[in-house]
Amino acid sequence: MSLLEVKKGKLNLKNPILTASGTFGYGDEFEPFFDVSLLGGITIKGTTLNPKDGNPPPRIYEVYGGMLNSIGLANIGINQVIEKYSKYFLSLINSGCAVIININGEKIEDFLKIIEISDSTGCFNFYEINVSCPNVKKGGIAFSQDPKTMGKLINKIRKKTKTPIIVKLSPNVQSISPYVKSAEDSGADIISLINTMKGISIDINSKKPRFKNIYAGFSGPAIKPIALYHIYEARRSTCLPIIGMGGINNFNDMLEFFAVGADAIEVGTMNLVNPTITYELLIELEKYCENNKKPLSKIKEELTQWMKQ
Amino acid sequence: MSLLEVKKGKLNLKNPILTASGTFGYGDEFEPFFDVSLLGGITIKGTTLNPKDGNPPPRIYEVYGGMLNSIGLANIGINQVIEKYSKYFLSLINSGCAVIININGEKIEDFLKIIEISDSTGCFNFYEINVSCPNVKKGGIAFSQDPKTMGKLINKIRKKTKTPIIVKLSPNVQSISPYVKSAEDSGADIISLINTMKGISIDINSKKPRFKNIYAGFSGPAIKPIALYHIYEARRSTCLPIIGMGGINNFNDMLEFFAVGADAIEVGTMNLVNPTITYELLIELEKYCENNKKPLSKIKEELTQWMKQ
Amino acid sequence: MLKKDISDYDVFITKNDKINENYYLLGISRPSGFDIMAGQFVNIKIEPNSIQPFLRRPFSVFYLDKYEIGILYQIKGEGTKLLSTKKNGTKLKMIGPLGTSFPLEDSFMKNIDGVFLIAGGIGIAPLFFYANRIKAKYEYLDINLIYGIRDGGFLLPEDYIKYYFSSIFFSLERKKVYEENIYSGCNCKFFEGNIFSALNSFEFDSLIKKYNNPIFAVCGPDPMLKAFIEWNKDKYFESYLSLESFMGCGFHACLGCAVPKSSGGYIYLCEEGPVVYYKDINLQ
Amino acid sequence: MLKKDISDYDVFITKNDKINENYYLLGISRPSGFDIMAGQFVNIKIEPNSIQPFLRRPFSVFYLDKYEIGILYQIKGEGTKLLSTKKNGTKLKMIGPLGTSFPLEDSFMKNIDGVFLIAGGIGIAPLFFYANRIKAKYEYLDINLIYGIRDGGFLLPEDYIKYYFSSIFFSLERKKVYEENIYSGCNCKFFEGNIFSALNSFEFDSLIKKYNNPIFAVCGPDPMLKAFIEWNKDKYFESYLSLESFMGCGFHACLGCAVPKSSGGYIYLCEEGPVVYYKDINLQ
Ligand SMILES: Cc1cc2nc3c(=O)[nH]c(=O)nc-3n(C[C@H](O)[C@H](O)[C@H](O)COP(=O)(O)OP(=O)(O)OC[C@H]3O[C@@H](n4cnc5c(N)ncnc54)[C@H](O)[C@@H]3O)c2cc1C
Ligand SMILES: Cc1cc2nc3c(=O)[nH]c(=O)nc-3n(C[C@H](O)[C@H](O)[C@H](O)COP(=O)(O)OP(=O)(O)OC[C@H]3O[C@@H](n4cnc5c(N)ncnc54)[C@H](O)[C@@H]3O)c2cc1C
Ligand SMILES: Cc1cc2nc3c(=O)[nH]c(=O)nc-3n(C[C@H](O)[C@H](O)[C@H](O)COP(=O)(O)O)c2cc1C
Ligand SMILES: Cc1cc2nc3c(=O)[nH]c(=O)nc-3n(C[C@H](O)[C@H](O)[C@H](O)COP(=O)(O)O)c2cc1C
Ligand code: FES
Ligand code: FES
Repeated sequence: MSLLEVKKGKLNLKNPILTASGTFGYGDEFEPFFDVSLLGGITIKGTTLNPKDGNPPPRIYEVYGGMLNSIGLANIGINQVIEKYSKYFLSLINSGCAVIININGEKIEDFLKIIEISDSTGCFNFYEINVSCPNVKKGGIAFSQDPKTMGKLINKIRKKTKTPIIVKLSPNVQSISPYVKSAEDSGADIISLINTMKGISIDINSKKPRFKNIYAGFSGPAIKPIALYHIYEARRSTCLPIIGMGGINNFNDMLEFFAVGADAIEVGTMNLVNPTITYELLIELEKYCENNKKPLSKIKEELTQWMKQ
Repeated sequence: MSLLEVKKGKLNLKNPILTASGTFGYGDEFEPFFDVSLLGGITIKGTTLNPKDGNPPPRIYEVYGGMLNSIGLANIGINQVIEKYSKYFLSLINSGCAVIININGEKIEDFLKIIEISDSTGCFNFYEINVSCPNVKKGGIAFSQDPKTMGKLINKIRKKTKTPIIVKLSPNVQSISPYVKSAEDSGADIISLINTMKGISIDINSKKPRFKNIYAGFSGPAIKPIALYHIYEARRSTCLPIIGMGGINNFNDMLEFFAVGADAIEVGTMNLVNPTITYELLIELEKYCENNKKPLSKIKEELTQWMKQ
Repeated sequence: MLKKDISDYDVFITKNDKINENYYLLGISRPSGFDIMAGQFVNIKIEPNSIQPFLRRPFSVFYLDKYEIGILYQIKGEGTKLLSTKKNGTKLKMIGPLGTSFPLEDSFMKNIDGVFLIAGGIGIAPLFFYANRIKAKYEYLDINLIYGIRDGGFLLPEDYIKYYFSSIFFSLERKKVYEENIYSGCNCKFFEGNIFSALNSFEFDSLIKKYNNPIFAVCGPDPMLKAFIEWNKDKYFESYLSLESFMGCGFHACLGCAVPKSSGGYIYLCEEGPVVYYKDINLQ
Repeated sequence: MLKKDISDYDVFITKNDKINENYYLLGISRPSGFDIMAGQFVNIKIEPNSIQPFLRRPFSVFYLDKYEIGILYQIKGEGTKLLSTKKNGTKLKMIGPLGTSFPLEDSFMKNIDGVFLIAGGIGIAPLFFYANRIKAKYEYLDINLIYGIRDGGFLLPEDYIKYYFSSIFFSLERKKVYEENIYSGCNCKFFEGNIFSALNSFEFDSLIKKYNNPIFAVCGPDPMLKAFIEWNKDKYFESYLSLESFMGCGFHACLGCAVPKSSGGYIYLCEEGPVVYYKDINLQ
């Protein structure tokens, strides 16, 4: 197990394989498929202070190499999350599987209240601050329109809690670097990226956009090269731990993320298509380290060597 | 023929089907496959003042739903272009097929000189100013880092020539709107987008990026939802004609581009995979208009109706 | 909370036959221990090693044999077109059993004195399986089928259909006379138009009067379901509808399959559906 | 400027046989009017209706029959793996003929008194076709083959190989004794190691001395080509190399297939290659 350990700053994980918010429910949906507690961690569905119905259907559309979603942060609200799942989360944590809550709000106060509630339960190892959901008009995304506004939010959160803060960044930017720096300067412990790309699909028969919101969030294997690009840029901007994601579909993909400087990875959309993918990646990674007789840390070092030249 | 005509501002085309720069050579490479002069127009390979060798190999890599390229604006330079191809271009123009030169430079003067030479030959109907190539360190892309610098370039070009100016924009931005507005304010006649997305791929065996430049330009069907998003945003920012592109692979794709407000479209990467695709789209579009007993203008009107609601 | 019987099975195609102008009958190897109820569905990855088509495709079960799962499907788009080209032995991935089923508990069924299945096109698939399951347990129960199809090109072979039904009302949008003669062994009536040409007929009226506590199970395209709800507004027949929606996962992980609830908010069709009680949802 | 003979052909598979542990022999229907020279290639869309695999795949021609184009290939990645599963009758799209060919003009050939083909692995494909074309026109010419392969699992069936060659030098990286006995009818020698175990041998030395104006045609992996150029540095044998590179289009539209020129800048391998004169390029 310690072959796969991740230890960097506040990022302590038994292995680097996590799940991405919104694509893994609350974890228990995957228990029929494999023992979720084997993972390095799970990120739960984006959570708001009050329950949220989410967007009207359709919410999903398939495109080349991926999908568009317009879920709109549908969720049962922080209180119900804790009521329903805290026991399950604590059992995961007991097995060394980190539980990350993805936090969303319209106002700074929303974030702070969720954090207050979360802090009091102790059933989350990390708070992932989502400032990058493209599917709600108000809220999160507003904080990612400029680095300063985002910094203010993170700063307030930092003052409120000692729990490690992950800031989840949007790829819909000219350069990720100012956002990374602002997150770091405001006290973030970890950077995660990328959230979905903004995308549109038109239904030619109805002559209307497929989604009522017009645009939606684009994810899946198709966006991998873009994710790698942003993560590489983020890596060059900070020494904070980075959790990388965006289209991971197989073992090689995962190594590519390590090679641009990700310290851990999340699988998103592919969980929906292949619910055992994270488990398969874990087994493969274990074998790979054993066959190469090297801990993951060494393998990452080799993969990132090119950046130091 | 007039069923398919495009007439909007300075964009006059016998039909809306064009080819994207860098994916159609100088046009003649496709003559073995079909009669190129049937198209609404062709855009030739990005051209610089002096010949340019381009980037070292590899220059191409296949990814899910598309490819990465790092051609690096390899081209024979404006003088040789004219020497070798002006006759061919004039024959296309005589058949009503527009010839668009994609112009690149490191300094404003480079652009102006190319335009001076081009103006003197009369073998181009439009000048497409490429401020968005991600594959050269100096040059074009610098002009797309902020709207003002770009505006200055377009303004100088505008003063130099009466030939209609197309400004080709990059999708690697937080919002396309300020670029569209700056282009318009500086005297551009037409907007074209999107150029390639920035992307990275890592070779896990060599533990190095696939491309010497590290990042490359991502194109093909995978990027279509992103292209549609940017074109929609551009449409809401200007009344100028828009030439849309990004992943067009079939007839429905093309209609989607019209539905977000493109007045004409370009096919890029798919020319490489299916060299007759533009011809096939043309035939299908003709049939579609005939079957629906409507000119293209009417069809576009219906497809964009949703935007007016 | 755990649904331990759901799994992602490695299966293979045991048959893939075109059975009329529009429908295919797919046989899939039944994994040992796999069971499924009428109305539930499976979520199939048609090309396990490719990212195209990307998502899985949901299908109801048409029949369940000892060694085979039967699926009736029509070509809709890219995925089903590809599926129709697959040969025996082709490997698929199949998640199931998923979702809700049509009612079949003793406590419920003992109060019922008749069943009306209302199928629009391919909607016959889960209803056929439901008929099979009802007959297996409650042989005495009358099952009547109202079956709307475009034309004779959608008719199922007679031996698929004749065993279970006390009577069948066919609505054909484009009726041709010869079609009346296709089924010999059953108590069939033929109407021209959509299913309401049957449901509003004199013959249906006299049939329905025979039952005190009939239930309706309905499956078909959205417009038909909406029209059925409208039709049922002043009749209050106890009805169970099988709906469709785009699905990201099929096992409640993505919240992609939202359908508006009548009480506001949404149900998630992969878990609280596809079979829903008619009063619970609000088709828009 | 126009290359009117290039076209995008609709073709189908006429055979797809595994002929040893590592190679497949693909037969493609030869379109009427289609011709191709030794060394030229075709660019094949393996799955015409899918975007995966995305780009076409370039292949040299192995033989050309009246009704069939033969291609010898090995599984490299996703595309060739998929290709190996395709059955007779499968439709493909094929652009060709593309690129340059090995020399075969009378003016050139009349000055030649011997040909040396140097193949590494699958590099045998275009060289075999070249041998065929030479023999058809210049039967008197000696053709000698130096063929480097990993082990016996790469040997072609004897009848593919025995007709054209005056002598064959096999270099096997992992030689097993029995392999020497595989080819009965030919003048074969077996060496252990890479091709230079043959090229630097006493036997090769005495053979090459028999010719005044031999030419070399070389095809194999990049490291082999580089080593060959190195080997040839003080020998100056007239050599033609068939190279590989990633290709976006295959017909000079994308400038993706750059290979460094010895005089600086790049040649584009789909047009100025794949067969190049050894002095013209600068393999790095
Ligand atoms: C619970 C359930 C049970 C079903 N049972 C059957 C059945 O027994 N037989 C049958 O023929 N069909 C059934 N369908 C519909 C079937 O899933 C679609 O026809 C199929 O997904 C279309 O895929 P495609 O690639 O051919 O079409 P495309 O239009 O190319 O598919 C594109 C995307 O849209 C989705 N999609 C398209 N149509 C539908 C639809 N009607 N419902 C849900 N998603 C859709 C696809 O899954 C895919 O993600 C069922 C659907 C659901 C939700
Ligand atoms: C002119 C020419 C002639 C060739 N002739 C033959 C032949 O006769 N027999 C044979 O087996 N192979 C031949 N090859 C190599 C063959 O094209 C590759 O093995 C094949 O493209 C690999 O595809 P893949 O999907 O299996 O591999 P992947 O590695 O999955 O392919 C990914 C991408 O890389 C490209 N690629 C990978 N390897 C090569 C390569 N060596 N050369 C060019 N592009 C590559 C693919 O085309 C594709 O775009 C030739 C290549 C060229 C350029
Ligand atoms: C259906 C769906 C729902 C998502 N919901 C959230 C969310 O609630 N919060 C969040 O931060 N990201 C959300 N995401 C984004 C993913 O967590 C991830 O950042 C993105 O999909 C890229 O990774 P992938 O390509 O592996 O899916 C969602 C993605 C999908 C597909
Ligand atoms: C091989 C290649 C070369 C390109 N060269 C240029 C270029 O020289 N100038 C330019 O403006 N765009 C260039 N592009 C971008 C295309 O013109 C187009 O904007 C982009 O590829 C998106 O369209 P597509 O997805 O249809 O290819 C190039 C694209 C490719 C794939
Ligand atoms: S399909 Fe994913 S939640 Fe229902
Ligand atoms: S492969 Fe496109 S130019 Fe050679």
